[in-house]
Amino acid sequence: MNLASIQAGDELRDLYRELILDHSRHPRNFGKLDDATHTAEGINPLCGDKLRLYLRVDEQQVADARFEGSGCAISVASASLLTEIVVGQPGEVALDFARDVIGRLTGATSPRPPAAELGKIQALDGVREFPTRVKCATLAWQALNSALNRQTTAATTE
Amino acid sequence: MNLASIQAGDELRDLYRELILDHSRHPRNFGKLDDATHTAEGINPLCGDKLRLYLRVDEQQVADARFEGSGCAISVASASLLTEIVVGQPGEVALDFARDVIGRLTGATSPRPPAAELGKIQALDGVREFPTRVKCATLAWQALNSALNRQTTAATTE
Amino acid sequence: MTQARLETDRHAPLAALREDFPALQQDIGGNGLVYLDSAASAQVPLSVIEKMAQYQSHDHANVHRGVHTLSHRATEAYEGARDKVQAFVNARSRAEIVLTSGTTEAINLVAQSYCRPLLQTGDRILITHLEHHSNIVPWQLVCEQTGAELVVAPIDEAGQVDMQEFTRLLDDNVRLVAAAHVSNALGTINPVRDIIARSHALDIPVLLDGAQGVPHLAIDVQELDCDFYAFSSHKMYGPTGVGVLYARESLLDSMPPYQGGGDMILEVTFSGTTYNELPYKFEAGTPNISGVVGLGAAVDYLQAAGMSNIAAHEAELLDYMMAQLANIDGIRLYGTASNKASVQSFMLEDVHPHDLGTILDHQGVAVRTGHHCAMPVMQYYDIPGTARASLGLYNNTADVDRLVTAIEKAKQVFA
Amino acid sequence: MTQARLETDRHAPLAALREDFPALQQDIGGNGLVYLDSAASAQVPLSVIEKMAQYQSHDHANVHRGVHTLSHRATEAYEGARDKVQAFVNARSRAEIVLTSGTTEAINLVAQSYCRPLLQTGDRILITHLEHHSNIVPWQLVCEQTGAELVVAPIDEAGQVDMQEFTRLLDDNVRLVAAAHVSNALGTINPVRDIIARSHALDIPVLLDGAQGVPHLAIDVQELDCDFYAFSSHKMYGPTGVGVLYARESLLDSMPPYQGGGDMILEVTFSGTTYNELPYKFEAGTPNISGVVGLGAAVDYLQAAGMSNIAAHEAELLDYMMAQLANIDGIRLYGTASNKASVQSFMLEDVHPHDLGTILDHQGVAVRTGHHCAMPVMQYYDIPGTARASLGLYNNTADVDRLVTAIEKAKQVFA
Ligand SMILES: Cc1ncc(COP(=O)(O)O)c(C=O)c1O
Ligand SMILES: Cc1ncc(COP(=O)(O)O)c(C=O)c1O
Repeated sequence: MNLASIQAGDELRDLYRELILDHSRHPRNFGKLDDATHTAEGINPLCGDKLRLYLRVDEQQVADARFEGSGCAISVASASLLTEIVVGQPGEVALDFARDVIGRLTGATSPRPPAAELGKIQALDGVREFPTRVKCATLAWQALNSALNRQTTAATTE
Repeated sequence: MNLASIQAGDELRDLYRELILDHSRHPRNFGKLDDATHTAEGINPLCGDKLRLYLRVDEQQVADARFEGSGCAISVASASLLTEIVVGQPGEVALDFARDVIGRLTGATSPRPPAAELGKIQALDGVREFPTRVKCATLAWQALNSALNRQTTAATTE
Repeated sequence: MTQARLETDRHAPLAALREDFPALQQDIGGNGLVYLDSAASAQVPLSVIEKMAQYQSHDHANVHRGVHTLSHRATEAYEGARDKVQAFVNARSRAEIVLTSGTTEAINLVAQSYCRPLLQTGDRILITHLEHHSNIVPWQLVCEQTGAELVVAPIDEAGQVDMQEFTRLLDDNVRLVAAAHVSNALGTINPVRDIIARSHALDIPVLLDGAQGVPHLAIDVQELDCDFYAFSSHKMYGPTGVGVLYARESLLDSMPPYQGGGDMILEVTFSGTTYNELPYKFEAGTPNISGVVGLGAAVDYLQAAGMSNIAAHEAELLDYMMAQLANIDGIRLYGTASNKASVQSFMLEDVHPHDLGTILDHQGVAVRTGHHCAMPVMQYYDIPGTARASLGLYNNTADVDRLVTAIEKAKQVFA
Repeated sequence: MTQARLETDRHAPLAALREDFPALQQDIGGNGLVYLDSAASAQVPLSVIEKMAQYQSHDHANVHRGVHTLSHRATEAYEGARDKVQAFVNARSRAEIVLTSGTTEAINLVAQSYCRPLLQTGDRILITHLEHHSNIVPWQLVCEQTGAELVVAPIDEAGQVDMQEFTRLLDDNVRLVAAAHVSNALGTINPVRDIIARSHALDIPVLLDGAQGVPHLAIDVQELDCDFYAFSSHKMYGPTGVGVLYARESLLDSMPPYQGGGDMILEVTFSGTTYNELPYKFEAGTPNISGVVGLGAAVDYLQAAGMSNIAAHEAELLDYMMAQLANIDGIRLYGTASNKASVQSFMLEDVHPHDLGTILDHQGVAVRTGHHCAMPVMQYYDIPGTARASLGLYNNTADVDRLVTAIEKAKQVFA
């Protein structure tokens, strides 16, 4: 049995970076937003991740963002990062961000350096080596997309 | 392509002996028996053979036997032979015949020479080389068994 | 196959594919096997057999619910096959491709999930007289369950649906039309575009039983404009135990699930259950993963061969076979429609089809005999059954010649 | 496997069987695969893979309706597998072995064909809280269709059915009891003899979901005295797409067919249809012939290994695994019933099961994570899911040791 690769500082560390662990343990903007104007649920039926994203959009601008629910470290950290990133952005820009992040993580678009406001999202890049986990990382961003498009159904990542 | 074995005087001739072809073309005792005391249907769902056997049993003796229906040469010839063989036999003996013939054709019992009254049945021996056709040859005999045991359901050979 | 035989065949590139089918390389009773029973089930090319074995040897795990590597590989293989099927029949989206255990289950699914909640006394289902039992009995069952009525468009002597009568029967009480694309007993290609156009004019959806369509014709469900299309993997050179229901997404959306179980749900609680999105809502339980992987490989195989090549080859060979059979004294052909595919049913005077089948088999020629699960067709012609020779992409004129020789031998035996 | 590893294993003769499974001979991410996900789907031995390939290469044709040689061989292979299954579970007759596409279809068949015609408002179906979705949703569907009610016997912290509550709920309104033989999420072996005895005392039939029973315990349906027993080929080292419904002949006789189609009929006319005899009445359409042949080979394999050997080996290994896992700091075990088979669910403090699954997979250890299609169990413990290690006949103590090492690594990553 070759345990060498198990010991190596490795893709696992790259997936579970400090920033990700921190956000998953101490999610920012966690909880319900009572005066939300937009909301959507993200469900990953494969692993049971289930998040609800709340947004308050004022004059086309995301004025506040929160989420609740439960999920793995990746999906919670991704949602937490999302809430930090989108607040203050015009709705249109937030939608662009959703598209960029989903493209980046699924490998659909090349991983060029993201917009400055999206910089932190590079912490999730490690997920590209873990195809089964990409859906966790994109879940909240799918929900963002649904919420801003006022789709009422739950977003699923399957 | 080797057509040698096709030309050979062969198992086919053994299956379709003169006696079988004759009985299939000119089935004996074909038709309904209006004063039947026992009757049973034999169905071979695999090929569509469908026969109804009629018996008149008088004082424990098979006084008359007829059959109707349609089927392949083997099943018709077998039914025709059956009607010739069982008439005049005590019911018990007819049941023994059914068991003997079925055993003989399915290979369940060794093909020792049959009872004298059953002699003609050796004409069906060729069927032993054609496993898909054994059911055709035994169909009428299954029906005989059902009729004498007064089973009301159709006998099937599947 | 020898070079000599290759050259006698008019589609040499296709004829070479015969080598890909291990089962066709064997002798039966001392003669090379001539397989003329593809309408019952086609032989399987080595690439399909190997793909399934490789999946089972290397990539197998349960799909959809695992993060580990094998589960991921299995899911990719399974869902990848769905994508292949989608492209093959040109469905709009993968949500429209429901994987079933066969044509039969696909049709039962439509009967129970689409029709049963809808049907009331006075409603009708319209089928044709040339249907396979799998496109009759599910409708009989649901009619019995709901009080609806099954009505049947008649056929003519050639084995063609009487479109005048069909049109007369097609009225506002009809809730669904279900018709074979191609008849397995007679080979008739139904006028499906006409059937669909007339039905849609009255807003009546149409199910096509494509079990005999997909192996022989290039299928484009959008161009056909059908509402449901059902077919089986094992008739198109894939494994048994797999089939496909194509259905319009809007119809699937409106239908309750057929079976309950794992994978078809989003959330289960004892107070209520939320169903999964399409197509998963209709795929309860662990699917036939290795079988679906095999179906994907069969689609690859067919696309490499080219459906239009296959159709052209088989059409030409069917013409040849019909002509050769018609030449035999004492033979009667059943199924002489002007538009046909793959299949020829026949009877030899005085010889029961079952006896004929045995005699042909003894010479290495495999044909199907009996009612071909289409008893109403046999009742129409008032015969117990037929012998049926059906063609696959691997057959050639030499096969037909062997069939003819074998029939002549049968005539001698019964002379 | 090296000789050294063989010797660490306490059932050397069984341990050697590991070599029979090609999938287990591979590396995942540089480490030998440790497959601890057999409860989701077992790996397939070479003998099964080869038997299926050989069938497809040499003997395939459609079953039941042909006189030609291949059709005969296929029918013998298919029906021969049924006989093997009959002997394996000791059914009284082959008529009691209905071949389905899996456990899920088998349970849906009972819900629709046995229960649906019978159930009325006020009637009840009694299940337990530890069931798999496949033994919940079919009953929810049929209850919705009929107005009957689904009632659920609760479980305790160890994951055992509360038999006192079960008995209280078991009254004259219950039309069927449906319970897992072995829980796939918790490993609990239900007290099925007790469940059956109490139910039969009130003349209530019992369905056992044996998906996790058959692979791990010697099953004798006559001795169990259950009325229905459902199981899946792919959990018992056979292929996907095949399952079995054992049912008492008298029950099957009284039930209408489930699906309509080819093979399940004796005679079809448009004025009415006569169904075929058992078990064919319940097998509509072309069956999964190659899959059933594979199931037959899996039965052969299990019988050669010996079900009591397998049960003993796995029981010992499960004890070892539970003890090793319990030693890990910060772990919590779910499913600690006194009578268990094969499965251990667990959570590592602060680590979501999905993350844990990824980290184990990265080290070549395949476990399942999530709700295991038993969401009500997760709701009971108020957790999103678990990681689950499940054992097959091929696992050994070295596998368990690798699992433990991998969990320690996960703790480091999350430290
Ligand atoms: C206990 C139990 N019941 C039912 C099932 C359903 O079996 P299948 O998915 O093979 O139909 C499973 C496995 O998934 C199971 O573990
Ligand atoms: C026209 C037609 N429809 C339906 C079926 C049923 O297909 P399956 O038996 O694969 O479910 C068949 C083949 O048997 C067929 O030829």
